[in-house]
Amino acid sequence: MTEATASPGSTVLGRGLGRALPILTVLLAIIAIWYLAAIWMNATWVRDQAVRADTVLTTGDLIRQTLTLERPVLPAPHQVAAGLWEGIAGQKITSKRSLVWHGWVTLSATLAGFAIGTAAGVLLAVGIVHNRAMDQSVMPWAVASQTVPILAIAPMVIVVFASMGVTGLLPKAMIAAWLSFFPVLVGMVKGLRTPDAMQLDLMHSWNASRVQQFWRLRLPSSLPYLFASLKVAIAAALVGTIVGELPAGATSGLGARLLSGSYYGQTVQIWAALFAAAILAAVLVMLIGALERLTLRRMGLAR
Amino acid sequence: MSALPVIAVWIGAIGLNTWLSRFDSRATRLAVALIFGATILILWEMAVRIYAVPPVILPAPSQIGASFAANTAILWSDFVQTIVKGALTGWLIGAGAAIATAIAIDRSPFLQRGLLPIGNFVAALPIVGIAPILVMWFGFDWQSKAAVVVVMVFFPILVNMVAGLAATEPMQRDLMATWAAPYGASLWKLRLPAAMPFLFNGLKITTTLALIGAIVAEFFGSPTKGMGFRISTAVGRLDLPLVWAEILVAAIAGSLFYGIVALIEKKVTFWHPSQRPQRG
Amino acid sequence: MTVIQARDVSLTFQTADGPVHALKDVSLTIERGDFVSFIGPSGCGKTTFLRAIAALETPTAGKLEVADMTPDQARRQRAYGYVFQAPGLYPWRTIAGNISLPLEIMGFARADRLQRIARVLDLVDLAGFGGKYPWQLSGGMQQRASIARALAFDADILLMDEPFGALDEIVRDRLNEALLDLWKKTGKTIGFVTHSIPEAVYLSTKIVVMSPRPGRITRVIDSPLPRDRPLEIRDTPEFIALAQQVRDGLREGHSYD
Amino acid sequence: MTVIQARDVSLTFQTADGPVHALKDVSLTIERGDFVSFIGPSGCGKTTFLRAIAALETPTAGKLEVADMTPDQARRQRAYGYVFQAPGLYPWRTIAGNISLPLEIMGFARADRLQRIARVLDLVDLAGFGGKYPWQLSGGMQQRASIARALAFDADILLMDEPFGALDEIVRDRLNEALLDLWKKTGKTIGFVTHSIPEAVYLSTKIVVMSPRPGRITRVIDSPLPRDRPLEIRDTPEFIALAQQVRDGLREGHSYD
Amino acid sequence: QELTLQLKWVTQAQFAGYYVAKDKGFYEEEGLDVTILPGGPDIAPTQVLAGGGADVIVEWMPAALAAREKGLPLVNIAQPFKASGMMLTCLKESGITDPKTDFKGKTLGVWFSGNEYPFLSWMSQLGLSTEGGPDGVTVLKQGFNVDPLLQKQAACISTMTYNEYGQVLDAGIAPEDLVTFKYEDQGVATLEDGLYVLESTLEDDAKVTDLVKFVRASMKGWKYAEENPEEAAQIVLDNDETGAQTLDHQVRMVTEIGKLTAGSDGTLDEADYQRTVDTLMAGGSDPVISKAPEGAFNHIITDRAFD
Ligand SMILES: Nc1ncnc2c1ncn2[C@@H]1O[C@H](COP(=O)(O)OP(=O)(O)OP(=O)(O)O)[C@@H](O)[C@H]1O
Ligand SMILES: Nc1ncnc2c1ncn2[C@@H]1O[C@H](COP(=O)(O)OP(=O)(O)OP(=O)(O)O)[C@@H](O)[C@H]1O
Ligand SMILES: Cc1ncc(C[n+]2csc(CCO)c2C)c(N)n1
Ligand SMILES: [Mg+2]
Ligand SMILES: [Mg+2]
Repeated sequence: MTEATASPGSTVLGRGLGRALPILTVLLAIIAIWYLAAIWMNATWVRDQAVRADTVLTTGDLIRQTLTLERPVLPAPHQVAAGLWEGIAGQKITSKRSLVWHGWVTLSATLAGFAIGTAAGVLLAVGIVHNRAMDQSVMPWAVASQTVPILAIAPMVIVVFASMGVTGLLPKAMIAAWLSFFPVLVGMVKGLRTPDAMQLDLMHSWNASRVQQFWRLRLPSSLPYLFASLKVAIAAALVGTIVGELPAGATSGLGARLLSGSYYGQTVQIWAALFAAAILAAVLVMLIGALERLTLRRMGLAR
Repeated sequence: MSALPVIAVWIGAIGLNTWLSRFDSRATRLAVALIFGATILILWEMAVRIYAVPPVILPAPSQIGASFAANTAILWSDFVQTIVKGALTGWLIGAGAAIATAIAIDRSPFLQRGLLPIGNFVAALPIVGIAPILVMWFGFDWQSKAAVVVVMVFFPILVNMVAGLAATEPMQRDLMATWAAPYGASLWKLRLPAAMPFLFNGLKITTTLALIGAIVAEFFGSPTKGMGFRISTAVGRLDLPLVWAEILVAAIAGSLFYGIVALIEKKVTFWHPSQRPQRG
Repeated sequence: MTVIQARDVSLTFQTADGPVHALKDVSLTIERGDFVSFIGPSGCGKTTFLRAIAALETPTAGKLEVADMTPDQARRQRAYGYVFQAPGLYPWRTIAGNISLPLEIMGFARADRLQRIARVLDLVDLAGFGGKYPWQLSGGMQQRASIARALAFDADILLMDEPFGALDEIVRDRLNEALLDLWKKTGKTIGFVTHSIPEAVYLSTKIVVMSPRPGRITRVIDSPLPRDRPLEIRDTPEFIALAQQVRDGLREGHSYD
Repeated sequence: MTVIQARDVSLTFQTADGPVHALKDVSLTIERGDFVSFIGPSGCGKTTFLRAIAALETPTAGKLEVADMTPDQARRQRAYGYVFQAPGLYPWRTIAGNISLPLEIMGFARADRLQRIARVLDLVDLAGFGGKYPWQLSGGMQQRASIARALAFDADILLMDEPFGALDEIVRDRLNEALLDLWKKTGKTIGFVTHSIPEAVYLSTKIVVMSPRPGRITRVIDSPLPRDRPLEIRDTPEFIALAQQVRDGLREGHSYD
Repeated sequence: QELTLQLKWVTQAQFAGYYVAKDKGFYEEEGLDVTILPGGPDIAPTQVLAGGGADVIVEWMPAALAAREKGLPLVNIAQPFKASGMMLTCLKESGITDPKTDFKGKTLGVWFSGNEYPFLSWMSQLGLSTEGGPDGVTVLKQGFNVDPLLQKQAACISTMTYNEYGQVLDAGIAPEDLVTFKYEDQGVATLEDGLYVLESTLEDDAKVTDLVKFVRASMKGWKYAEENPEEAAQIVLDNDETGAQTLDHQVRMVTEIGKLTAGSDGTLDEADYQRTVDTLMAGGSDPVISKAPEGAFNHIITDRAFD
């Protein structure tokens, strides 16, 4: 009952802390569990090595060694952090070992795919809302399209595009677009259909044309839904790009970095690339969130 | 010139569908969707033949169909391995864990505020990165595929379930308070039923995720069966019709899986406005 | 002069549970400058009738004429303004923006729009609130804004479907007074749906009592009250008698819902 | 015997725009068997006061006693039934299931539950509708079901927050009669919020007129009307005089919304 | 003249010859502009060739012959690798010493995607089922790295002498703790890393001329790499865009690769070819190729390149 009431005297700082404190707590708990897991999962290897080398381990040795392995089963958090730091700040950003460089390669394809996917999703949604034949034909197959394991056939997609002369950023972007158009389509169809009967009747009573109806009623009403979908779509586009990068000659991008880490058993590199990708996703989602707040506030839809 | 028949079929199908869609009955709706799908297949077949696309690039639907018919035994065992053992088990475990977690943290807004942002972050981890790690941890058989699926579906379901548990109207909660309902009663009789539409939203989204996760995880190590295994080895052997037959299985299984969950949703949330037969 | 003319209008909805006879053989004549209230229990077809006049529904039988045209022609000529029970303002537009919307759609020039907005805001006593967003206003103010919107393009006919249903009694009294005032000033023809007997009696020159299943008109009562009606008129014996007459009409066609 | 006793009760909400004084120094005594109506413009604290009695809000100052206990103790003892403006039925339960819900929570045995459900369904004239789902019923029927639900466990106090606000006048009349009947039969103490002057006057033994900013009681009017009240009592001079008194009270504390 | 080469695997010293030829300007000297496309686990070079994404591919012969039977007319035009680098690497603690007796009931890691054929014929020669069970072996589709051995998920895994074996050592397991079975020693070796084109390419004289130049320059690159392992490793490293390789590993790889290319001037040895075909045809119930291929190799290019 009192959830909505802010306690008196709460400052901006206090509120920020109130938001950060739970996250920090959970984060600390996760890191603690992570350390324990790292010790536990790496212990077998350390023990085996000790047996192979005929040495006896104290518990202290065991723990120290499990947290400093070069090829750990599970790297310790500080190892991943070091790997991330090394990848982001320890290199010139033009270096091939720089996560910033690889991140940029991934980002550019992600954005291209996101743009294509969003455009396709919006256009299809407009068609579906305005054309009954399209509604009945496209919608069921749009659902089916997402059950195609695109990730599994990404290599073939790349080859097919290459055979049509399309190479470089675009094939990756197409895979990203395939994954991101669906949430946009669903959200946008829902959004364009939100105006209730009364609002549509009002438009009708003013003898508004379909175009007027679209620009002045349907589109503005759909924006909250669109933004919610865009957040899902951009994360999906990132995943699509990374997957598309694996077979695209596996040369650059976070996906290539992930896989090459995997070929050479460089666990720390995998985890660093993984976190870089997740951070990138989080940043992108946050950016869209900010754009959403800005737009909706200007439209008076967010209070 | 050679594009003429393609265009003719295309326009014909559009015309037919536009006409059919006007009736808007159950049967015509189905027919429209089927005609659309069939048109795409026909166009595909025509394009492959007219432009003589090599089968190692894109096989024709007829070749895929033939391969499907010739390899039913393989397809079935792959289906069992990947979808039944990997995807389904993982999905059930992940969903169960997510629901249990949602209920567990339901009483603690503190935990919710802490866990959900981190959950969103984890959900953004690309599976291609997680899969090799989980294969390393859980072995190469279906257990590791199930683990990948658990990781993929856990947070979307958790987020939906937490939102669902919070989705009761204040008036409904106040009513419970006026009856001095204990926590258990208001959870069981109010919040869980009210959460169902949200839960099913999460369950539906994750059906396709589960399939994709199980298939892709097989690229990182698997026994000698499974859909991901078959796809990657068949590409190596240039047996593209078999690859597409597997994709077909995945698409059918995915649509069925989605359809079944949607059907259960209809039964469970019959009362929700979106499920009720339209009045008037 | 007859503005709205219904002859044996019937309207049947085909639903999953069979046909619903929302209107059955409804005949009614409304003259220019009339203030006509429609009253009746839920489901008796008040809304349906008003919507049919506005060409938002099409009668399945009978003849309906609005300003000597079919309702749809009248709609295209923008012959009427329509006010719904809920204000239905667009949250992303200011009050002025909301009033401007139909004007934009109808292609009024910018200067003309501004002038009209100012005039109707004044008319509904909302001058100075044009720049506010709907959610910054109380329910009563929102409803007045939505009336202003329907007035802005100066249609001769104003159709209102329970415009004050959601407001409290005091606010309602004020708005009733304001509406009467507006009607006297502009001489518009008004069709008004309500559930409240005092409201119907207080406002109307003609009260149409309807009854459901099938929806039909059971009584048309012409009001003997003068056009000038202070709120206190509601305590006069004429008023009470008229109200009783309406109540009796209602009882006749009413069964426990 | 005093059932509800408020002494200088104040209740302030802390909001982003500063404190809102929903109630300020409210004192009131309600005797067993009273039918008390709360009337006043929107925002005057009627709902807040009722919720405070039901321990759904906690006063920030003053003393509030319900059946000689704190409101929260009374709530735990299930001393009252509460009816909200909207029916608030759970859509996944049938009408009978909805009425059964509080009984299940309170641990009534199955046989007893069935019997009580049948009795209250009868009382609100819904016998035969127990197996229907809420959305299959009209608004009036839903509201009656929600009243039945509040009656099922036989609390001594019945608190109702604009229970008939959304219904049309005729249905409302019927339900008013039924409610009076029930009250006479059971001798319950009833707290009733309404916006309608005739409703308040028709039903109550005591009318509490409130005014906003800050929310406070401006008048407490004891009704001279007899307990037996046919609907026609509303045309008697006593009734009209009483209504006028309430209206005056309302005007006093009212400013244009 | 422009030419695109599709590699079988990621940029590493396995392909040192081509990178050296490009970096040292050997291609340029021949008037060629060669683009080298790295491969990866999911790339089937044969498919890329069929799709027109490349003019020449580096492929293993089993996969190439299998594709040929599938109707893609691949032709071997040169064979820089004389010997096979494939082997099974087992942990000594698994108790495997003799393939004939000890594989039963064990789990073995195998690469698929067209690389499984030699393994399958080996098992069929040993009379072992690959369907698991006490009398057969359990086959695990090995991923891209040596984890299954380190995690003891498999008793043996497939390794290349020049790459994965080194990774096992790098991981900290001493050679004494390992047992290896080279395919060469087991008599089931098949030819690896040959250069393949489509038959139609050979009908075009201009293309043939380009290919002659290409093979000549590539072999020059290989010989240079054999003689200058350090420099070759550095060149490979410079060309690796993932930035995941280490110099030490690449130097070792160049050295090991040198042992495989040593016996070849680029010309395919027909005896090696025949041995490969025999091995593949012996593939038990499900042989890779059902009949001896014809015209699967061609000496035109190498003859013109080296006379
Ligand atoms: N679009 C529709 N489809 C089917 N039936 C409808 C539709 N609109 C209205 N009805 C039915 O027609 C009848 C008349 O409805 P209408 O809305 O005109 O009543 P009303 O008098 O306005 O009622 P209320 O006072 O509740 O607004 C009702 O039985 C209603 O259920
Ligand atoms: N939870 C809350 N938080 C903040 N302010 C509130 C809250 N609940 C009510 N108020 C404010 O308290 C005042 C009294 O509200 P209350 O709901 O009691 O009025 P009311 O008399 O019931 O009005 P109505 O007739 O509109 O129902 C109002 O100004 C309202 O905005
Ligand atoms: C999925 C997959 N796994 C293994 C190989 C075999 N392979 C061919 S070349 C090469 C590089 C040696 O280090 C390797 C491992 C493959 N082609 N695809
Ligand atoms: Mg209506
Ligand atoms: Mg209230």
